[in-house]
Amino acid sequence: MSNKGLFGFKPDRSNYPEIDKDGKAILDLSSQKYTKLWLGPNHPGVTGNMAVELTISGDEVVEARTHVGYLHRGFEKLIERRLFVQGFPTSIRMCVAEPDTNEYLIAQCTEELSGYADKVPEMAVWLRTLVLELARLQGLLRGVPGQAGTFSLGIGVQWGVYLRDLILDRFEELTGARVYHMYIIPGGVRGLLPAGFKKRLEENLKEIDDFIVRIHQLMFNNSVFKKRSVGVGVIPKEWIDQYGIVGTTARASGVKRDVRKDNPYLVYDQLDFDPPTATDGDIYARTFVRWQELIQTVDLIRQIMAKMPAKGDIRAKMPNVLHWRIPKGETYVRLESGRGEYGMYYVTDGSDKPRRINLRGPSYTHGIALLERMLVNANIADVHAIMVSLQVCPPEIER
Amino acid sequence: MKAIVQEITEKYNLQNAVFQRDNMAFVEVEKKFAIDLVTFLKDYHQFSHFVMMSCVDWIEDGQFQLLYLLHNPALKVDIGIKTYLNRTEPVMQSAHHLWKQIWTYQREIKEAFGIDFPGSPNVDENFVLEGWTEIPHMRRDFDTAAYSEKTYFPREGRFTHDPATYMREKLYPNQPVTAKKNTNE
Amino acid sequence: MSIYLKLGATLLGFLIVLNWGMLMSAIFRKIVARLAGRHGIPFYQPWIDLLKNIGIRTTLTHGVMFYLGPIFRFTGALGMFLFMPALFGSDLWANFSFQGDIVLILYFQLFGMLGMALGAGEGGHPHSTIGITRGLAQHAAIELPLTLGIIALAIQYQTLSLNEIIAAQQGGMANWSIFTNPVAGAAILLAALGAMGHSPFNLVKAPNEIPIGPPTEYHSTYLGVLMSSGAVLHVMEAALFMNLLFGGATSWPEFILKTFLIYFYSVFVGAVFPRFRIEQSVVWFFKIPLALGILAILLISF
Amino acid sequence: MNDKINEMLQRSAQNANQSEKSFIRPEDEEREVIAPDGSTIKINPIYDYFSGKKPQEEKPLNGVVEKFLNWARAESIWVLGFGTGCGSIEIPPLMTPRFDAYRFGVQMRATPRQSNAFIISGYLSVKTLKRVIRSYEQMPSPKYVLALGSCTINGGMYYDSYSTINRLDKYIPVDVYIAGCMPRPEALLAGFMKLKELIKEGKAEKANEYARNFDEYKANQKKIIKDWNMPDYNW
Repeated sequence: MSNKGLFGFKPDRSNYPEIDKDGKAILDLSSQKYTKLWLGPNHPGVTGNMAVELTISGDEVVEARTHVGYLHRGFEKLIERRLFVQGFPTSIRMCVAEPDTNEYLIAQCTEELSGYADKVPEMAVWLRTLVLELARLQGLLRGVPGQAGTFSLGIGVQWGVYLRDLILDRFEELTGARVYHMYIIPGGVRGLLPAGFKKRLEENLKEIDDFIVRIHQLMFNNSVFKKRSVGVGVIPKEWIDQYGIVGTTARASGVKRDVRKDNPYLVYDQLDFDPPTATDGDIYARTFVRWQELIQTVDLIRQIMAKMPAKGDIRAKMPNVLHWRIPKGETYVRLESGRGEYGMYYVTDGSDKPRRINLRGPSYTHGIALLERMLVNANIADVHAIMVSLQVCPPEIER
Repeated sequence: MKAIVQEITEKYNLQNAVFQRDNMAFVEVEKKFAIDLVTFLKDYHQFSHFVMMSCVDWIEDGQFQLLYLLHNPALKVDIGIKTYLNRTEPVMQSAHHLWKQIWTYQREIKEAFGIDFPGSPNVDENFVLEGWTEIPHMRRDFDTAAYSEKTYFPREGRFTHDPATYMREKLYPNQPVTAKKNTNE
Repeated sequence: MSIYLKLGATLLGFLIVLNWGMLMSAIFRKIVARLAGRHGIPFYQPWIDLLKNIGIRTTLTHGVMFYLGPIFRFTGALGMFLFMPALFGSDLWANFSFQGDIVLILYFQLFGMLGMALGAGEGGHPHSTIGITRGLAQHAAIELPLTLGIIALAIQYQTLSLNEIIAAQQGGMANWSIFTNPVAGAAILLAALGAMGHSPFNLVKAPNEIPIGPPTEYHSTYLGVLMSSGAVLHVMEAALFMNLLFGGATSWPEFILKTFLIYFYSVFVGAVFPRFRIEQSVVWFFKIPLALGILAILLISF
Repeated sequence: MNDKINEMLQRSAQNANQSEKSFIRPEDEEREVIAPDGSTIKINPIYDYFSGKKPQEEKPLNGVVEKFLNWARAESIWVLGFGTGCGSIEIPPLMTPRFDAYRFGVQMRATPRQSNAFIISGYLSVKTLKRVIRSYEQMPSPKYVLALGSCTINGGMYYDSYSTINRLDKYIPVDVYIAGCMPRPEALLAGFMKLKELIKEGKAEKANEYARNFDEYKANQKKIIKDWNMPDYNW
């Protein structure tokens, strides 16, 4: 609770609820001291189709359990019975918030295991980087003002979603699709930049520059927003390794984790950037880090557009995809999505279908173990804010 | 990286250490030493970031393969520790005490493959499915297409082409069928 | 003047206020939409929504109190209207204002809320119950500075009749209470932010965590009654502050202009602020507005 | 190797037949309880929770009145804010400056009691279907269902998935299908226009159809939803 001082009050919950000898809270529901409250799946306050089961005492949460599986489609099973190239359009639907990350992962995994990783042409690598950064940009345009949206400051969300639509227009121009692009394919990418793309993208980026300034005035100087977010949902630095926290969430707690810097992939080693960090680890810090990352992403897109070669091959010569067999092997490929480290474990057994793929999304740890821990002693009013600040995306938890 | 793999190879008598990339290795370890090795790497070599835990069903060998993937943020290297379980009675030592998110993975693997992790919190609860009566759904011998056909009222008139045959018929109707082998091999 | 003429005028006035309240809620949503860069709903949307709600075929009930909740709410709105002098100087539109009507109006303001609490409580949904707890807690915090400010004005003008308070403010803007007693005015206007129920004080029906709040279970005609009483309540609260602080209104256009401005003062504050948590909003009301209210009483008494 | 797999397949099929387990918790079982006044009453919680009782058909009113109400219903569509699948990513663009469905009287509501339209935004896993049915049954009549994406029509690319249903219209009646994977916001707007047309013509009476064919729908639902338990509450 952020308000202390003359009128501030902080309830003493150190012995409440009582803890038994195993360190678990004693929650006797029949005592009428506690109430069960279900948030979700039909609830505007959860990030997508998942449920949080809260045991509350007054306005405070004493125990939280997450329930997932409402979006389970069994991708990992379905891809096991599809050809490598058939599995590709299926797999990108695993996370709807930033679908291009899935495209890159599965393309990179198949290329690496079949020995084509070095044969992807340079132009294609640049285009892949561009697409991934555009995907991050559209995710952040929804996510940064979305944090204020959890406190019912809806204007920023409306502006952000509008600008996201503009970026989706550029995607449509480049790839022909709005949300699911299927642009990065094994061996390269599907197309070159259309004529005039650069100019139109630059126009959109200018609008986004303006938006970044406006959103700063709207959110980060807003007294009520500060009151709601400073000191709420704190992640101490020690938790980062214990809970496997990654991405902006880890960076906001002062641990600099960014796959783009740590294990550079694509052309990130040729780009000039420094992932933003903060030390507080509360909702405000996380939102601020993401806002800075928004600036950085716009800058990265400009750098990519400037440094990208004008033309070149966009696809390596690949074997016939209908008869493509990949020798037995396994690999793990990771990238930095807008939410954090996003990786895929890919096993092949020499047949024409993958043996096993397993996606590791940041929400898998953020949305279950960490969320359950963070919601304890939170106010019900902050549950939604904490979930959004962890960027929990249920489809990547249950696939 | 090489030195670490060398050290654990000698210490745990490992076979088949594979360097997939310069900064990523996969090692195989006996089932009873797997958690020991994970703990050793965590405590002595700062592999403090637990990336993921996964399971592969090698039904033809009658084995499940468990994978613990660890990351060292300082050296920026990964080690994947693989271990094999018997497919008929899959039980594995729980590692939930090492990292706080592992119980989630164990709960999922319990549901998806039926591997038991005694002592892991909530391991018996449903993770993604509700009211599931078939065998664990990620096992290779569970046929999802047949189950779906049997259960979910497929719409009449929907059919699937085999892409290779379909393309040959559409694009090269007059060409004789020559069994062209995979160019990759 | 015959009582029938008076009753007819009151009914007509109520219809004017009801429709003006619906239009105001449409304009409110239009303005929020325009701030967001949208076109927004058509201005006649609230009437269609009302019709639609009345046309819903299924009507479920959870018990007698569930029925009575919206009726209490409507009674509260109607009561506020009946005892509020809508137009100053007009016998026809002064409604049933009399000595001491401020007390009744304040009572009716709370009356609808309490009725709603009973009705929604019988709905049995936890979101309703949480919403009610929050709403009543916040209302207690709002009432304190509001009542203190009003008492300060009552002491200043030595009357509890709204009509006399308005009469005392006639003759130019300089006579308005907001200028003659700015401290009480500030206390009342800050409390007004909460009374209007817009962000940052709308945690009662926060859609992000307890969707819709108290009316969670209300649907069809119940919801229609709630919607129309909400429209009347908004106008009447604006009219209360207009009468107390801004010299009342002598004609319908003036009434509409002044209530519009007072209402949209709270809308614009709400558009750019997120909402407080309940204990934060209670603490907020107990800080500045309450201090101002006490100061107003002290200034006026000594 | 294939023989081995086939053998295992057969064995698993046998196992599945044997293990018809019951998912009903003891407190939800049909039983007799003694009421506070001493009388014995029969209760069946699952039946009550999931409205095992057949809903009543509610006939439209006569002529002009119904036409007028239908016009009002068409111009004021309140959509339940339940994002059941990945199509829900296109709902924010629909409600924001670019497409702004508010212009057409489409608004989001957070509670099923106040909503008339249900957007099934894509694939439905069995676990979600249970919640969808419950929400659908809570909505007051007349109610409309818009089904998004090819996954609700024939399963789409999840036609062989063990977790998602193939045809939505076997479980709840659907008014408008919007094809695509995923449908664009323009397509959604077109779907809403189509729905308005249907309502104005008086053809959107699917709630009554659900009541009429209730037994059939329930049988289909019961075929795939085996665990009918409610989440536990204590209030």
